[in-house]
Amino acid sequence: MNAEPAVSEHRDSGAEKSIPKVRGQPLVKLPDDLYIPPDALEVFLETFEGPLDLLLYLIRKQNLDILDIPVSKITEQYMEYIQLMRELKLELAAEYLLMAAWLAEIKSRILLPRPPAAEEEPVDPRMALVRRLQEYERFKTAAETLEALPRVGRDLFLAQARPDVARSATPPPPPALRELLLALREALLRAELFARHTVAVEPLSVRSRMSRILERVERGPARFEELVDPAEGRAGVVVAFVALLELVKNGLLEVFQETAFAPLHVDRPRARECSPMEET
Amino acid sequence: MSETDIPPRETAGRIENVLEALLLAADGPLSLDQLHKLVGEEFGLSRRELRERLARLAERYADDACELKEVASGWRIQIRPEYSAWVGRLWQDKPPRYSRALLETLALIVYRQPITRGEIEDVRGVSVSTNILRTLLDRGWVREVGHKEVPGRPALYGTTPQFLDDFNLKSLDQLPPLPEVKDLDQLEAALARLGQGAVPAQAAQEAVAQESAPEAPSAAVPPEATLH
Amino acid sequence: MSETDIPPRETAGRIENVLEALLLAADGPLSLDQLHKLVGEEFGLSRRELRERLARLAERYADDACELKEVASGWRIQIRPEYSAWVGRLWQDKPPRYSRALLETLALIVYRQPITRGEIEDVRGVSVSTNILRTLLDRGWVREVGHKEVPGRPALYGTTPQFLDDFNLKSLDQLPPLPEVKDLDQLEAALARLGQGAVPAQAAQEAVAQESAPEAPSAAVPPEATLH
Repeated sequence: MNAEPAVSEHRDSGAEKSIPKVRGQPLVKLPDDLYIPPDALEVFLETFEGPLDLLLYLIRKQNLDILDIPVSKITEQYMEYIQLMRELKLELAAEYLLMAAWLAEIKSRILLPRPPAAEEEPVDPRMALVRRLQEYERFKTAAETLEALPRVGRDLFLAQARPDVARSATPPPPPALRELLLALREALLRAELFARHTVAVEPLSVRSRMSRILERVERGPARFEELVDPAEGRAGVVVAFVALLELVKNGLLEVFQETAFAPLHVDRPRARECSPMEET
Repeated sequence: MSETDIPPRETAGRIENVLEALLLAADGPLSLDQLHKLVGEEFGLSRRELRERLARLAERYADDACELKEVASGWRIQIRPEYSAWVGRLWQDKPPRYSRALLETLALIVYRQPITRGEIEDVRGVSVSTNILRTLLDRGWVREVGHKEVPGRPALYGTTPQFLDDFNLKSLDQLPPLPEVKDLDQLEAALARLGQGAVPAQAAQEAVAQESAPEAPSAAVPPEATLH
Repeated sequence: MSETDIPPRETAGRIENVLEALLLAADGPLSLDQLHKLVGEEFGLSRRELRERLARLAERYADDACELKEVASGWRIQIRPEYSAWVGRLWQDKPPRYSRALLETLALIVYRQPITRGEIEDVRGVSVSTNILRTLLDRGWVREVGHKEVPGRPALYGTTPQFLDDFNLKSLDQLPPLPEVKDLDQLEAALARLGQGAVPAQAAQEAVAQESAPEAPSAAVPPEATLH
């Protein structure tokens, strides 16, 4: 439970202002039961699947049964979290605020003496909260059960074989390019690839040349000249060169030279424990 | 060469081999119907006899790395789980991991189908991101099964046979039931503690009545519907 | 099925089962090197001993619909030729269509080659079925161009000249760059430039299909593939 670094980091980062404050008091210590990865406060909100999840956590944290929620106490703790998040200017989903409002309402209704005339509304306001928490918890558990089930592709693999030559099966005609590109479009839009990669100007010939070079090198080291054919003209040489650089950058190839002015060789990189380049 | 001119006597083991060949070559499970269409007539087998052949084929796999398994959309041959770790080595890349948000959403669709996005959000207490639903739809685990006749006609979601296949299940009944809610007595006792005795039993009963409807996941979805 | 004279009985059968599991789950043939890397050390097997195991596994298939065969790039388990006619029936009924999953996988290989299966899965957000890669490899559109030097040495895939032929392209450069793919109008314009507007170049495709029929190990896409 070492939450100190997160806070001191803020202190280091400059002005007094950046020290989080809760109810006007500078926050020097995070709430005791607040588990936050030391240097990643932002992760906090992602740790919880919403206000119900956070509430469940607070309740479990004190070994309480949902049915025994001490609403006032839980509400206070919940508010502390919310306040903290706001002070740290973390983006807070509206649902958390909504829950805060609801908790406050429940709390006030419990604390306020019930007017004798209000016969119509005798239901304990906590009941609705308890029910929602219970309901949510059931599905939280069910989700864990699903995750634990063996799953094809992760824990289960299909056995598959095909004939060497399927004589009777005529292959279907290739799909139209249009179909292919529309499929790509979907995949890319889904992955928001455009946002993350700047591949706009990369000519595709570089990509296919990368494949060809790799294939050649897979058979053994190659001399640099082998991979760059002057007959292809200036553009061809540039493409080959860019492809080589890209492969080296991605850790797929290594270029080496025995001695100065010796011919350049290109080979597969020596296997390493772990590639420094995971990114494509 | 040709299957047809082999006398019926010798075909016994052969039928199972044909079934094996079909199952191994297919991309996914083959239903009894499909298998019957493919080989039933040729070998003069009824559906019931075909089932027996499949059982015999399954026995043949007793000592093998594979097993013949029936899942929602039919039969398939799969690697036995005890060899999965070895097979996993073939691909260094880890299979996609799903977020808790996605799994909770899936659980709600599984156990409460048909269900709208809004209803999922009500239970989870947070909004369901479009990406989660899209992933579930893309993965083929979930699909729209209709629209709720309320203003806005929100889509209703249900699970697919593909979901069952991928989770190695034949039907939704094989899933464990949802965890129970506390029963009436407990709830009343709790209410008494909570409400300083001010809570009428009626409210408690209502609460319980709503929760205690039988809640095995319901297979509301005919398998054919996935073929579009 | 049963082996006679293998010293440590249980391990012996187990090794062969592990080999069987790997071969049945792999996308393509596995070389002796790959197999040795996958299981050699664990079981303390030399390459030569591994070869013996493979021979023994091959014997086990004597009466099966499959056979263990050594081809140029390694070992694979394949359906025996005498059953291929049956397998062909799987794909006869419905005119096979390429599934979206297959098309997306192919498109990603085209644009992001050399790319690993895992990287494809990262973009698609779902796992790539073994058979999709097999179909692409069988169809001759895609091939292994190397291995990524990270643990597990996953295969890197790239496109082939056959892909260009079949899609009526002279070079990949003719394809629109990614930003144009994203914009539907620009995509249409690019397709029009290529003479691949709304109507596919049917004649060219048929010619290619016929040409490649005799020797291409042509596995059609079974109808199930369209479900994904």
